[in-house]
Amino acid sequence: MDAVKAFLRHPSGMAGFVLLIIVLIVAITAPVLFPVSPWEMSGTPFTPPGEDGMWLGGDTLGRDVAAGVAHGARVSLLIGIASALAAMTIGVMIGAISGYFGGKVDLVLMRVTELFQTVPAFILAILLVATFSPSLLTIILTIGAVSWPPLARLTRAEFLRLRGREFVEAALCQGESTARIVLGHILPNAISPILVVVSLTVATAILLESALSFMGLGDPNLMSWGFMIGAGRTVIRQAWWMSVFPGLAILVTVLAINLFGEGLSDVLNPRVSRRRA
Amino acid sequence: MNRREFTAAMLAASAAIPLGITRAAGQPKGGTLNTIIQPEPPILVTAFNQQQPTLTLGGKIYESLLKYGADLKPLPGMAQSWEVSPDGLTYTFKLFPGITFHDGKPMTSEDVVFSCMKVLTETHPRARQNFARVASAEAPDPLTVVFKLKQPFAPFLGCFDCTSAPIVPKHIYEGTEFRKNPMNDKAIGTGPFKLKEWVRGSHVHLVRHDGYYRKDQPYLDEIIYRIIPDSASRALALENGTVQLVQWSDVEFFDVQRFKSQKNLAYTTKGYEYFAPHQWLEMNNRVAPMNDKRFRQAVMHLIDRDAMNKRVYFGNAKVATGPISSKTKFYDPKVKRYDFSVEKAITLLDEMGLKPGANGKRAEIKYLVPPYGEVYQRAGEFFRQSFSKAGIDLVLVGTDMAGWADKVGNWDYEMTQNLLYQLGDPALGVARTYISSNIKKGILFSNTQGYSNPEVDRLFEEAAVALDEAKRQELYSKVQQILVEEVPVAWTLELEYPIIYDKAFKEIVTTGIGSHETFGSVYKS
Amino acid sequence: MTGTRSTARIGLLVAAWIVRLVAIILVIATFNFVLVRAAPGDPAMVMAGQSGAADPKILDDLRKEYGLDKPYLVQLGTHLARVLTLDLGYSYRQRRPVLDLILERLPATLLLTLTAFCLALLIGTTLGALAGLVAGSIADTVFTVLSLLLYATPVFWLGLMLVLVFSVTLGWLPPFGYETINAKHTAIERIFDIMKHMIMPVISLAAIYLAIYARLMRSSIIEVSHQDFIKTARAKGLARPRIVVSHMLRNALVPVVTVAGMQAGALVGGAVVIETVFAWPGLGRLTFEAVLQRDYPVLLGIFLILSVIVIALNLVTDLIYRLIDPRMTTEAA
Amino acid sequence: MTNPSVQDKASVLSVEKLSIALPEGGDRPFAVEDVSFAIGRNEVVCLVGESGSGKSMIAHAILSLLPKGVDIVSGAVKVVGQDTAALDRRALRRLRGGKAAMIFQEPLSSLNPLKRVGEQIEETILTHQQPVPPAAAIKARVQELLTQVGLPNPSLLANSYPFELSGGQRQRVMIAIATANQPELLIADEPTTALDVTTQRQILRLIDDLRRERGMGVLLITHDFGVVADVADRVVVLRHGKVVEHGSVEQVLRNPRDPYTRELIDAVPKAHVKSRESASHATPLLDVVELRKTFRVKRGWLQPPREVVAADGISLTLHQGETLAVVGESGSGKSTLGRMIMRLTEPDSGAIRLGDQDLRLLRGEALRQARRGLQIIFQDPFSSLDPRQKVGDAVARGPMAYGTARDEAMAQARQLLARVGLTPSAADRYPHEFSGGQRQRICIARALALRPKVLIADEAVSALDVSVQAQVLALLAELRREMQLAMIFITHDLRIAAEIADRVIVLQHGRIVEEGPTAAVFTNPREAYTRDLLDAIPGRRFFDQPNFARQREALA
Repeated sequence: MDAVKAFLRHPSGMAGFVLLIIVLIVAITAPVLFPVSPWEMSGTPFTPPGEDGMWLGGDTLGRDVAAGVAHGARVSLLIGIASALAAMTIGVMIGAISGYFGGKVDLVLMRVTELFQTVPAFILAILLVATFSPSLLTIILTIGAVSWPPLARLTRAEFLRLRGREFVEAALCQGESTARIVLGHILPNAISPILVVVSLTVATAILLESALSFMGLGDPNLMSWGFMIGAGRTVIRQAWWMSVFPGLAILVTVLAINLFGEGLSDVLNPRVSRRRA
Repeated sequence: MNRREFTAAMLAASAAIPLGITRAAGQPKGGTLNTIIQPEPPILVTAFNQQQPTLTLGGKIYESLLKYGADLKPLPGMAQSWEVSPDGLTYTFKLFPGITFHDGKPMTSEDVVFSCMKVLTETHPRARQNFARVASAEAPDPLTVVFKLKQPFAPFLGCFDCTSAPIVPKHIYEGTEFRKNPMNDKAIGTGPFKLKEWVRGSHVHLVRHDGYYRKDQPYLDEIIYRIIPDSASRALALENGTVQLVQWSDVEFFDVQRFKSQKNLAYTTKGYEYFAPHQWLEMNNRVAPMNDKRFRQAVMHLIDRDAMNKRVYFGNAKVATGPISSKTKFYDPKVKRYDFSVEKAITLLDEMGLKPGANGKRAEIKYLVPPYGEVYQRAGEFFRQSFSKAGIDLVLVGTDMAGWADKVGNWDYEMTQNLLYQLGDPALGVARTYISSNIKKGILFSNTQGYSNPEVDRLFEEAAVALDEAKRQELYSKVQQILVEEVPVAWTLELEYPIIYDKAFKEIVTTGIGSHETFGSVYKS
Repeated sequence: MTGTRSTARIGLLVAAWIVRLVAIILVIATFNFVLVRAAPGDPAMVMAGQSGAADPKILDDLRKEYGLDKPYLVQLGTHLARVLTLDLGYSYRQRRPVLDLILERLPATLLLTLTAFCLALLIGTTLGALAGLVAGSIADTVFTVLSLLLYATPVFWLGLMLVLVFSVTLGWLPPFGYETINAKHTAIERIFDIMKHMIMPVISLAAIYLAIYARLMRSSIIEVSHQDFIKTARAKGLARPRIVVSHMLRNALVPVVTVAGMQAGALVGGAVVIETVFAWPGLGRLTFEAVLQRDYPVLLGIFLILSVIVIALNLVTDLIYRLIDPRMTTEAA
Repeated sequence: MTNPSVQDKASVLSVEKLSIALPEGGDRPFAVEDVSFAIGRNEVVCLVGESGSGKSMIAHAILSLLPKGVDIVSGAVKVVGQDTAALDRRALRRLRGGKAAMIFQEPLSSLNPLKRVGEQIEETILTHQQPVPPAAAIKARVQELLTQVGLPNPSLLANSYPFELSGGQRQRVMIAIATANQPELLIADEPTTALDVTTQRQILRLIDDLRRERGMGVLLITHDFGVVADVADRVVVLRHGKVVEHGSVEQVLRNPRDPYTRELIDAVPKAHVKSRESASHATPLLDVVELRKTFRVKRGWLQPPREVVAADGISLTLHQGETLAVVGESGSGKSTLGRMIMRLTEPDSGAIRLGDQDLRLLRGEALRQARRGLQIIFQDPFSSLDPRQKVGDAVARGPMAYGTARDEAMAQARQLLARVGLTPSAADRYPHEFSGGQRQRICIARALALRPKVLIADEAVSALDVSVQAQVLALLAELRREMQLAMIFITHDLRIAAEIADRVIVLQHGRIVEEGPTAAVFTNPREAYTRDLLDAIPGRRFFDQPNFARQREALA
C-alpha cells in the first residue's frame, strides 16, 4: 500500500481526487438535492442566477440550470466511465494480441489502429452517432470506438516490453502455459500504466460527449452538460449562465480526472509518466 | 359577373394596389439591402428546389404570372390581366410586354407554357399536381397564355405565385436534362434582381436587372444574402446593423421581443398569409394507443398550448383551433375547443382503459424530434413534460433529416411534430394531410398519420371542384367540425414568423408571400 | 551522408508515403462506404423529401442517378474507381460536384487549422521550454496550473466564452464569419479584416493544443536536462544558454514533433466544432451539414480529403522529425 | 610521489577531507565522508570501489557537477591550485573542459545524439580558446585530435553522428573532446565498463599515451582491480564513502592492509586455470549441430533489411557434469546461442539434441515437457523476477506447471531457497526486498527447482559486484558438483571462464574460432583472436606473475 501513501503525499493528485469526490457526491445526491426532474419547467424563462430560488438561473423554458448541472454530472460520469471501459476492452484486447503474438497479426492490427488514429476521431464520432442515431448506448460505443487506439498502442508496447523481459522468458522455460504467462505475469505488470490511461480516457470521453451533445448529437432524453451548453449557445446574450455553469462543470470534472490520473501515473509508473504530455 | 366585367374588376383592383405598374417614379433609387439566408440553399433555381431559403432568394430572380395580396386575392405578376371562363375550365393570361430574361433574351408565352407543362411537371412536386389538372396549355401569341383544365378546380388561380410556378427560359432548358443543366449555376430568370456572385458558405450577391419590365424598378442596386448558420450571430448581425432585414426563423423567437422594441427596426408578422405555417403534434393513427380517438382527444387536453406559445415560441404564435389556419380562407372558429386540463385527459385515458402500470406509467411513446433546429427540440421537451403529468412517458428520439424523412414518410414512428404551409387555399394546403387518397407510403407531407374518413374525403373533394365560395365555405366548415372532433393530429399553434427590417427600407412587405416577393418595389429612403 | 544521398532518401520516403497514402485512401473509402450504407434512411427520400412533397418517380430517378439500385459491391467498385481518379462524386443535395464543394471550403479550413497548429506549436513549445528550464519555480507552477486548466476546457465552450467577453460584452471582435462581407476593402484592409475574424477561432482551436505541446515540451526539456550529454556539455565548460540552445532544445523537440503529428487528426476534428461556433465557412461546417442531411457523396469526399490532410500533416511532421533527428534518416519509416 | 600522504605542491588535483551529504531519506547521510587524496602531474590515480561506494560522487564533485540536492558539506577540492568552491560560475566554466576535463562511462549517451561529432569537438575549442581561432584552424585542430585518439579517416568521422560510430570510437571521441584544450587533469569515470575487453585495453592504452605525452594527471574511476593493476600509479579504495586504503599499486594490490581490500582483490577472478580432469562420457548429454541464425533488421520502406549473422554453423557437445564456457565479445552471438538452445530464439537451421530428442523439432506440449531438462539463468537479476510474484511462487511455479501439488512445490521451494543461501522465509517476500546477489540466488533456485539436466548461465554474474560475483560463482560450482549438472556458462569475462569451465568455446561473429579444454586454450591459444582476448584481460600479468612489477612503458 505504498502507492496509496505516495498518492496521499501527491498534492495535485490529491486535489484532483478531492474534486472528483465532490463531483461524484453531487452526481450521487442529485435526485436528493433536486428531487424535481431537471426537465421540469418550474420557473420563468431566463431567470437570472439567484432569483426565483434558482441559484444558477433558469433556462429558455424556465428549467433550473442548477438541477441540470447536478443531474448532468450523472450523465457525464456515466458516459465517461462507460466509454472509457469500452475503449479499454477494445484497446487492451487488440494491444495484447498484437504485442504478445507479434508478426503478421501485429502488423495487421497495428495498421488498423493507425487507420483509426489517422481519421479525425471527432468527425468519425459525429458520423457514427449520426449514422446509428444518438442514444446512450450508441454514444458510449461510439466514444469507445474512437478512443481505443492509444490504449491498444500502450498495451501493445507494454506487452512487447514485458514479453522480452527475462522473468517472462523464465516463466516460459519453467513450462508455464501461454494463458498463465499473459494473465499471471504480463497483464498484472502492464495494468498500472493501462489504468492510468483509462482514467485519462474518462476525461477525454467526457469532453467528446459534451462536444457531441453540443453539436446536437446527444441523447435527447439525457440532461448532459454538453447539451445544456448547446442549448445555451444561441441565448448567450440573454442568459450567459446557461452556458457558463455547465461549461465550468465540465472544466472542473475533466481537470479533476486529469489531476487524479496524473497523480496516479506519477505514483504507479514514473517511467511512463515522464514521457507523457 | 360576365367575363368582361370580371376582367375589368380585376384590372381596377390591380390599379388600386400600391405595387401596381401604374405607380410611377418618386422613390429614390440606389442602395444596398443586406439580409440573411438560412440555411444556405443548395441551388437558386426555384423550379428545382422549393425549400424556404431557395424560395426567398429565388423569389428575387424568378417571377411568375401572379402575386397574392394579404387577402390572398390574385394580383398582376408578369401577367397584366387574366380571365376565367364561366365554366371554370379555361384560364387566359395576358403578359406585360417587354419582359426579358437576365441574359437579355425576351420572355414570351412560349416560355410560360414550357415552364409550366414541361419543366415544373417534372421537377416541382406541388406544381406537378396542379398542372396535372390541365388538359392543354397554349401560346396563341407571344403575350397570351391559355390553360384548359380537365375539370373545374377552384384554387387554380392560386397556383401562380413565384414559388409555385416560376418561369424559366425555354431557350436554355429545352432538350436538356433540367436538373443537370450547367446554366443552373447562373440562375437566369426575369426577376428584378440577378445573380452576381455566390460565395458558398459566405454570401449570395444579387444586383439589379437593368432590363426589368416595370418602369424604374428595381429601386435598390443590390441585395446581399449572408449565410450565417449560427442564430446568435444572426441576431447580433441585425442588432449591429450588419443586416437590415430578417425573415422566417432567421432570428430565434426569444430574440423577437428584443427587436420589437428597437427603435430603428420595424416589426411585422404580415407577409406569411399565403403560407400560414400550421403546426401540430403528429400521431401515427395506426399504432396503439394513438389509434383511439379518446387518446388523441386526451392529448389535446394535455398540451397547454398557451404556455407552449409563451415558453417555446415566446408569444410568436396563435393557438390553433383546427386543421385550417385562421389566416386561410374558409377558416371556421365554431368548432369544439379543447381546454388545457390534465383531469379531463386522465378521465379520457381511464375511460379507454389506459391505466397506470406498476411503475405509474400509462404508456411509453417514442417521439421523433424533427431535426430542424432548437425550437423543435424545445417543443419536444415541452411535450414530454406535459405528457408526464398524465403518466405518459415520451421518449425523445434524435435523428437526422434523412432519418426523420424516412421514418415519417414510411409511417415508422409513433409521434413527431410537423409544420405545413396552407398555401392560400384548403384544397392546396390542407386537404393533403387528411384525405385517404393521399396516404402514400414513402412520401413526406402527405397523410402520413394514416387518418381515413370517407366523409372527410368526400367533403374535401366536393369543396375543391365547387366554384361557389359560399358552397365551399359550407363544406369546409363541416369538415373542420369532423376533424376537430376526431383529432387526426393535435394542432398546436399557428406560427407567426416575423419580418424585422430597418425602417429606412420601405415596401418590404407588400403581398401575402412577404419575403419571397421580388422586392422590385423596395426602396431605401 | 552526402547531399544527394539524403535527397534520394527523402525522395524515396515521399514515394513510400504516396504508396501508403493511396492504400489508406482506398481503405478509408471502403470503410466510409460500408459505414454510410449501414445507416438507416434512404438518401433518395431525403433529397426528394426536402422538396416539399416527394413522389415515387423522383425517388426512382434519384436512385438511378446515384446507382442506389445496383448491388452494394458494384456501388463500391464504382466508388473506389472514381476516388482513384479524384472524382469524389456529385452531391445531389447541393447539386454540385463534391470536389468543388470541398475545394471551395478547404482554404478557410486550412487557414484556420494551420494557423492554429503553427501558433500552438510555436507558443506551446516556447512556453513549455521556459517552464521546463525553471521547473519547480513559481512561474513553472503558474504555467502548469494554466496549462492544466486549458487542457480541461471544452474547445467549443472556450469559443463561446471568448464570444461572450470579446464580442457581446466588449464588442471588440466580430463574433462570427470569415470577413466583413461587401466591405469593399483594399487588399491590405481585407487581410487585416480576415485576421480580425480569425483571432477568436484560432485561439479557441489552438488553446488545447498549445497546452498539450507546452506540457510535453516541459517534461521533454526536464528529461533531456537529466541526460548524460548535458553533463558532458557542462563538463566541457559550456555556458547555460549555449547548453540550452545547442544541446537541449533540439533533443527536447523530438517527442513534441512526434506527438504534434499524431494530434493533426484531432486538430482537424476540433475545427468542426469551432467552425460551427464561429460560423467559419470551412470544411468542418460542411461536414456537419452533410451529416445532418446524410449527403453521402459529400461525406465520403470530406472524409477522404480530411484523411489526406491529416496524412500530409503527418508527412510534414515526419520530415521535420527526420530533419531534427539524423538517426531517423537511416532507420525505419 | 611515493608518499601519498604528502600534499604535493605541484599536484593537479587535491581533495582534502571532502564530505558530500546525500539528501534526506537516502540510505546513509553522507555519500562521501572525509576523503583526501591528491594527483600529481603525469600520475594515474585509481579510485576503486564497489557500486554505491561513492566513487562517482567524488568525480562529479571535482568539477562541481553534483546533482541537485547533493552538496559538499565540508572539505575542499583544489584543481590546479584553484579551490573550486571559491570559483564563480565563469571561472568554473573556464576550468571545466579547460584545465580539467572529464569522460564518462556510457559514451553513447554522453554524446549529443543530434550533433555531428566534429561540431561537438569544435564547441569545446570555441568555448575555451580566446581569441577564437579562425574556422580553418579549428577544423584542422579537430582533425588533429581525431587522429591523435587513433580514429581512422578523421574528416569523414567529424561529419558523422554518434549513432554511426562503434562504442570504442565514441569513447575515443569523448577523449578527443576532453583533451581538446590540453587539460592538466583528466577525470575518467568508469570509461571502459561498457566496452569489450579488447576495446577496453585500447582505450586504456590511449589514455595512458595521452597522459604521458602531455603530463596530465589522470583520475580513473573503476570497479575492476585488473584495470587498476594495469594502469594506476596509486590506488584509493573506497567503501561506503570512506577511504579504506590508499597507497601505491604494488603496496595495495600485493599487500593489502585492510581486510575489505583483501577480500576484493581475492574475489577478482585471476584467470588461473585450475586443472580439472574432464569427465568424458561416450554419449553427450546435449548435442548441438550446425546451428544457424541470421537476424534481419528492417530498415523501413524499400530498403533491404540489414543482416546480422548471429550463428554461422555452431556445433557443440556437452556431457553430464561438464561446464562449458562460451566466450566472446559483444555481438559474437554467444547469448543468441544460449537462447537458441532454450528455444527462446528460433534457429534458422540445425539440430539441438537433448537425450534422444531434437528440441528444434518440438512444438507445443512436447516442447514444454522437453524444456524441463534445460533451464537458464539470465544476466539481469532485476528483470528476471516478476516484481508482482512472491519469491516462493516464482520458485514453485515451475514444478507446479508440471503437476507437482502446490504444498509440495512450496516446501521444495523453501528447501531450495535455503540451499542457495537464503532464509526459507524469503519465500513469502517480494523480489524488490532483495539485493542483486540475493536475487540471482533466487533465480538459481528457480532454475534448479525443475531438476534440469543442463543449466545455461547467460552472463549470470556480470551485473554483480566483484565480491558478490565470487560468492555466486562458488555457489554455482558447488551446485554443479552436487547435482552433476551440465552447464553452459556464457560470459564475456575470460577470467570467469577460466575459473569455472572445463572446456571453452571462443565465438566471433557467430562462428567458433577456437574450442578446447580450458587449460589448453588459455595457456596455448591457437588463434590470434583468442590471443588478443587473453592479452586484453585486465591485470592478467600482474596477477599471474607474483613478481611482475608493472612497467608502464610496457603498455606502449
